[in-house]
Amino acid sequence: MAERLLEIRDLAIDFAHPRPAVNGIDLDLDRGEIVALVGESGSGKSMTARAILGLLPEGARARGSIRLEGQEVLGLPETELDRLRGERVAMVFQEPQTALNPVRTVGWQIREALRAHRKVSRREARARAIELLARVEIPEPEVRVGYYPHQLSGGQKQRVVLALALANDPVLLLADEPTTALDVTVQAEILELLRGLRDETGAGILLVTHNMGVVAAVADRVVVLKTGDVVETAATGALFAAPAHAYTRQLLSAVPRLPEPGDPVRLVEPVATVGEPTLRYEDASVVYPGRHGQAAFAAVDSVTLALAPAEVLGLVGESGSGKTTLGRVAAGLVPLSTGSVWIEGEDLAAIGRARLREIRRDLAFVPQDPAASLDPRMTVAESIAEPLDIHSVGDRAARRARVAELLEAVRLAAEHGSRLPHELSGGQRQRVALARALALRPRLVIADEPTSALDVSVQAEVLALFAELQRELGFACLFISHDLAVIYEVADRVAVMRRGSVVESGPIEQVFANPTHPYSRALIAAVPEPVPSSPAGAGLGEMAS
Amino acid sequence: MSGALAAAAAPRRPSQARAALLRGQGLVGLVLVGIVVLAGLLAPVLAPYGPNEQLADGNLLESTAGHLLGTDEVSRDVLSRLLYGIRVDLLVIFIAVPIGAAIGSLVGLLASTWGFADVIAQRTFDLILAFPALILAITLATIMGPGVVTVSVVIIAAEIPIFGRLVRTSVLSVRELPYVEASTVVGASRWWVLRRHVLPNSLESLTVQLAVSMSVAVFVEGAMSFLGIGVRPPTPSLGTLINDGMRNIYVAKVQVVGPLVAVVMLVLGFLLISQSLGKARRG
Amino acid sequence: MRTTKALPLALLALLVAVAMVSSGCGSNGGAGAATAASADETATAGDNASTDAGGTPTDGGVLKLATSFDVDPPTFFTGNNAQAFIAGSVYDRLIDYPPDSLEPQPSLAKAWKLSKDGKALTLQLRDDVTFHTGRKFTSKDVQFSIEQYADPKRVAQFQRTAAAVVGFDTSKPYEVTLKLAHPTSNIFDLLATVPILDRRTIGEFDTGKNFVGTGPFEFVSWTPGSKVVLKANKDYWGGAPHLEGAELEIVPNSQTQVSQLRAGQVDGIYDASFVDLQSLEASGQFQLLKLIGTDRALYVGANVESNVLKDPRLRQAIAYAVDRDRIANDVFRGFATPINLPWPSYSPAYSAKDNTTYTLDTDKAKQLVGEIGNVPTVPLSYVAESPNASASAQIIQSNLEAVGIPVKLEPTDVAQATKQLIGGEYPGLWVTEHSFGQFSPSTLAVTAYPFNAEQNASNFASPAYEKAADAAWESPEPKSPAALQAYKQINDILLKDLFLIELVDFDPVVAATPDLHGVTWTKRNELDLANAYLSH
Amino acid sequence: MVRYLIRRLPSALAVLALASVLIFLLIRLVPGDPATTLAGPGAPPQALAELRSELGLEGSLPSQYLSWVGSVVTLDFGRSFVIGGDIGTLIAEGLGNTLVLAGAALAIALVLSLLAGLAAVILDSRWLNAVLAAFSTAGLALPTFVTGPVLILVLAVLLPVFPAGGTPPGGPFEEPGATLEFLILPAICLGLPVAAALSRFLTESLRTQMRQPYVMTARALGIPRRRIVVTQVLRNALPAAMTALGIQVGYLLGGAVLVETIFAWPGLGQLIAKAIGGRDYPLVQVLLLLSVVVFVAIQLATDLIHAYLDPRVRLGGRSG
Repeated sequence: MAERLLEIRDLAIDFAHPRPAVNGIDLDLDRGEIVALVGESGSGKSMTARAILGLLPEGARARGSIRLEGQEVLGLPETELDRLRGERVAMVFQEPQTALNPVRTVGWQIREALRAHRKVSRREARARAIELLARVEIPEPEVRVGYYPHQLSGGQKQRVVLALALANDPVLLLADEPTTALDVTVQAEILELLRGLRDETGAGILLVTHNMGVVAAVADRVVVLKTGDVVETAATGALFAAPAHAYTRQLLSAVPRLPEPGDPVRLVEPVATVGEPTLRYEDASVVYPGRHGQAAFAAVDSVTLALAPAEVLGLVGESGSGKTTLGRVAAGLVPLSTGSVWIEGEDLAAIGRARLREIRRDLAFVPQDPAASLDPRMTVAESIAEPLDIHSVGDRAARRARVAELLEAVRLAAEHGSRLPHELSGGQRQRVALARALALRPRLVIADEPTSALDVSVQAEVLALFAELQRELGFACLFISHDLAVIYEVADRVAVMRRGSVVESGPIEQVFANPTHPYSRALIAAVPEPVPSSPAGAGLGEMAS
Repeated sequence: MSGALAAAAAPRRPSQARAALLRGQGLVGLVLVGIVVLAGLLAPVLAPYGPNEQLADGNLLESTAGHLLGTDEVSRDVLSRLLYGIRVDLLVIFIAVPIGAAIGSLVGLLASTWGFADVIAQRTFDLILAFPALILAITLATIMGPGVVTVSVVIIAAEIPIFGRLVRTSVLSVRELPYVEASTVVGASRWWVLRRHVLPNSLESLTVQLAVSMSVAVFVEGAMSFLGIGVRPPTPSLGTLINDGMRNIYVAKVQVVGPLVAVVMLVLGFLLISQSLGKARRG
Repeated sequence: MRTTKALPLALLALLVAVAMVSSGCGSNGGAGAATAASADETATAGDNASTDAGGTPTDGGVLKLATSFDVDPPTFFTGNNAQAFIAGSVYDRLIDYPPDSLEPQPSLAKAWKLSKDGKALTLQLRDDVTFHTGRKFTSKDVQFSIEQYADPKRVAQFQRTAAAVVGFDTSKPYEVTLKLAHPTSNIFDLLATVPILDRRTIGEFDTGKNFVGTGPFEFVSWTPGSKVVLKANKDYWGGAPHLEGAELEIVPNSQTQVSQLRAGQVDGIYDASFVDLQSLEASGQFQLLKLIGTDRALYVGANVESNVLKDPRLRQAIAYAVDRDRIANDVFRGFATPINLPWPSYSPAYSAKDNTTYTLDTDKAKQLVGEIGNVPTVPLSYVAESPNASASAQIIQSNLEAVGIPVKLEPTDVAQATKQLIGGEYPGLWVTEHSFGQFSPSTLAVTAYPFNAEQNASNFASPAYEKAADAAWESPEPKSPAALQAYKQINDILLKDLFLIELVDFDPVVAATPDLHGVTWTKRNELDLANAYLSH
Repeated sequence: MVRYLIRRLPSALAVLALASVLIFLLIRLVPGDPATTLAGPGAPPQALAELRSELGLEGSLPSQYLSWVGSVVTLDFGRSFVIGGDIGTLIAEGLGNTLVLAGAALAIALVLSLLAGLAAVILDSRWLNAVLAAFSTAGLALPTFVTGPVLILVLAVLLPVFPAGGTPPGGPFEEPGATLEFLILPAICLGLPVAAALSRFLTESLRTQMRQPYVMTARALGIPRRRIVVTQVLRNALPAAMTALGIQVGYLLGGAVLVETIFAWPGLGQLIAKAIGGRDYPLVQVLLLLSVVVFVAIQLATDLIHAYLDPRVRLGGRSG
């Protein structure tokens, strides 16, 4: 018989701006229960969580009712809220890099959290801090308690954030995208930890996430939000098995998936390997010299890799694996320390600047961040036409025609051409970036995480578009991503990178079905599948790091 | 949601900056500066007398109908001197500062493209910045002798490192922006990147700095004239007029009011303009 | 025989002094006697300004004065305000002049006698005088002090006169005979100027560590850029001073001096501008001590070698064109009087008639300019740091342009002005101040650089002028008929050749609280505080 | 920390070396021969030669430079020709006074800007923000050479609360009470623009810090807002504020020239104005170099304090 912890009725949040955040949400959460609040950007899921703590941004106003253990918390004065925050309800935030105070030690921050609610001596606080750090499985807590945040890894930081949240034994934990910024292997560990804590303390957890895999891995129940409205509430198993609402179905289908054992192997047309590869790395290394007593650091370490014409090579790895650097090497943005990189049979280091420009005509680059992928001062049409302008392709009319053609190719209306980037959505901007990359009909496209900042449904559309264009235009592509499922969706071959080296490469179906390197295996295993595991989600977690 | 936030944070078009100047703080600044500039430009029309015309009405008069701001020691109309005096400051503001800014920007550009030039430019900037502006002013005045030219040289010298550093930093940071890299990868030349991306991007921070520098220029002219190493009599300038007015403060209080108000209007105006531009830039 | 090597140094110091004060109330007069200012003198400065010890003097208190100048030991004898502050109170001189005459009065010398040939001067010295160190003052100290003064290393203004003293007889402790190279009419100017130094402590004098004299106050300390502190010499031969001590604050900004005086922070200030003096006077809360007898004069110099100015008619036109009254009223706020010749009324060379030869006469000036024809632009140089020179130059410019002489103002700094003055390098006209009119007339012709017959800033050379100057200097008695004849010649040349055109004469003014009484001064505006006291 | 210092030192030394060359050359760029100017045009040749050798104007330029640097490094500055006295003594006295004045101005600026910044962030009231913005704008828009005389006029002459200028009778170090009285107006005059600039910077960076996620973390833990501001936000804003402060301290040196002249405060600013006015070249050289040394030292010091305050810089990269 579960005890009702949180009861949200008819919650609506208004901004002074025209955008309504939340329209009337109902949500219940019991002690010991993990409820996932799922939705895409702008669905209001974060605002809902923040409303529980009274931490809405300036100008936002909440109406309705939020009852915590039967007590109405909406509209409590600030001092009352301060008593509630951290003590009964705690929150874990998305970005562990910035969620901690950079100039205070971990121990200090925990002490401050304790002091907010009770008198503690320095010694008691330290003891409690060490206990908490041990509880969130930070090794050597006696040492780490004196560390500053920057001395910890991303995963450890998130554990510290968790420790802070647990400091005063709250009954309700709000976790706002707690693993989004983390690598998959770390994500798996944190999710495991969350579940363990729930089991241990019996606290309720409201998990705010956009990731269906995460939902499947840990949640007991799911609440699906779409632009401020609850579209579906169901037990996790039921939801995944039989999504009732069309939006939920769409959301689920948009999630890129890895092959299940027994799935039909994805059909990859064999790529012709005759002639020069479009891109070839020969024992390529990028070493950043050690400065001021720090050791030299090899971002890319002796990589040998080839990309055939019209082939899509997925480059996958966790943060710091060197995959982005390798992409920038091919684009000529980063010089090699040793080894060589060849484009269509020419050594980039050996040719002159003029030849390099010519080669670059056949090259394109799609950057990651949609906010920075376009010059904010140039209209969409100007941005797309820029490569044509650079190489003075055709006359003005011809260029205009080409821009129209490209807009159409990336499924944008002609009137988008006169817009400025900030007037577009993230997905639209990445499409413009794609159109711009394709303007000169390149033979090689380097795409660095082109979809990782997008919502799943948008990502699905962009990926589909990309695949279609690639088939149509037949360019070779180096596709860089941390997301194995995305790679699986678009790539013909895959190379797995770790600490600057390629640990495994091969045709996609081979690597995903039978990874030979232990790291590839761990990486693939850590991906939370958007399929609910058995009630406790067994099978997740144990892995080498 | 993150996308929407990112969009809001993205820099706007220059027209945004133009709009910022036409409302609120920016408008007040523009009006303040505009009045003084106009008064200076229209001095020959507005001034009741010549700037150096010695009148028979008596000296060190307080405000009268004929002489709103009184007369000075040698019976010149202070209002007329003020109007003409503004012109010297306009020269400093709108010629010396832009020259310094242009030289500094060019050096900064050069430094950002050529490693060797960078080392030299950086050290030179450090060197100039290591002298407090007023001490630099005194030093240069010793070598060159006082005068408008010296004031201008001091301002130019002081602005070079400021703009040099600004341009250098902004070129280097703009060059690393993803969309600039994307242009480079498809074969854009340095010149192209500079013209199409770097300059438009740096323009806003340069305008903000330009406004700040212009207010500083008014200060420098005033301080130098106050110390006797600035504009030389009989040429009126805001600094010399304040100096004269302060000297006669017990006798003709009204004398100092005009130049003081003009200086404060200019400094405040440019300050408000730079603030509003800065705000528009940050979005 | 006439070497002028040391003079430029003196001039430099003088010019620096002039230009640095915003009021131009510089220092540097000659020697003079210190008697109380009489009632009618102070009347010009406001009737509450009497510094006469009218009531009963109050003992005690420390007098605080302020000036822009700082002590500079190497040029101590140039006597800027700060140096004069020390010189007037720490040291005594052999004789004193009253402010309005050139009759020597006893001081350390009780009596004196000039030999028939005018080449030996015997002085009887006081035998009751000791230095602040306790040592007795004797004839040897006289010799030492005059020799120090004559040393070209020390920038002193009467150096040429001091150098004319070629021998000393110090065989008796309280009598000294000075042997002169030739009869020297201004020998008493020298004696009224040379401070009697303690020869034992001259090393400390050189570094500014200590100034030891026989005067009414003892030196306590000098903090460069900040202040000079003196305390009363209780054993002063003339009787212990009323004040306990005197301090001089060094305040570079003359406006700040005025503020400090108004705020009651100091009792007197040297460098108030004439405008401020006027308003201080008008407030009725302050007295102005017009240092009568320490005259300074503002003049326009002309480089007679310059193409335009070599025509005496043009110089005459200028003399007629300048509006001396306006300068006296507008710039000097009534503290100055128009002049044509450098002499004050008590000078033997003074002539009331000659002094009004040139007054404002625009028509005459225009007529002279018309005779010359087309006059090219004349440069007019002045030290920009000096508000008086600056304002006067602008008035002169407007005056000259009114009669058809185009003028271009050339503001310079002090160093440049000094160089131009000494080298005779002014491109055309210049405006500045000179002193020395208050001494024996020959002093001006041999000591004041602009007047020096042998070589001057105007590059004016005339055998007649040279002869007249020599005659004036070498006559043993300043008022002898021969001397008077020489003065007449000098005046005629000055008025005819007009290589410098005198404008106005004024006395420097110290503004002080009305509580200050009994202050006197020498002709070199060294305040004598021996009888000064503060009433409260 | 030491490693950080070692890293910063070469560029600081390079600036010093370049500045010393520049200053050395500047003096020689002045039109006319310094010895002739100092001795006066009529000086005998022998005296001139002596002066030249004392000024270090003999020999080739490089050897002149080396001997000058050598004597400066050994703190043998020589004597001042125009002002008189030993340069070392002059500078020591001036430096003491300037440090007292600049220190007081800095203290005023720090207190005012801290108060303004904290009040703006903690109270966050609309009218208070407007008042503070007006204050800082006025502080930035009013030139020192106007505020000085106006302060004197109002607070020393019309209402004789404070002395109009000068130093206390026993010098600035004798009697703290009296010193304070004399110090307050010049310190306000010098400190006001710095206070305005600094408070503007501090408020802005405090506001930026308030938007940082760690503030949200702390608030979600129930730590009161005021406490977060004082113990966390301020601490984070300080390193950047230190750098801004360093630049402002540089301005203090320049501003001292004006303020010391207006308030008759016998410091280095007055000394340098006097030295240049009197063409006292040996003194000018040393003073210019000193101002650069002080400026560079301040930059270095603020960098070090910045490093000390920011553990990311202090401890270097991650060690765990």
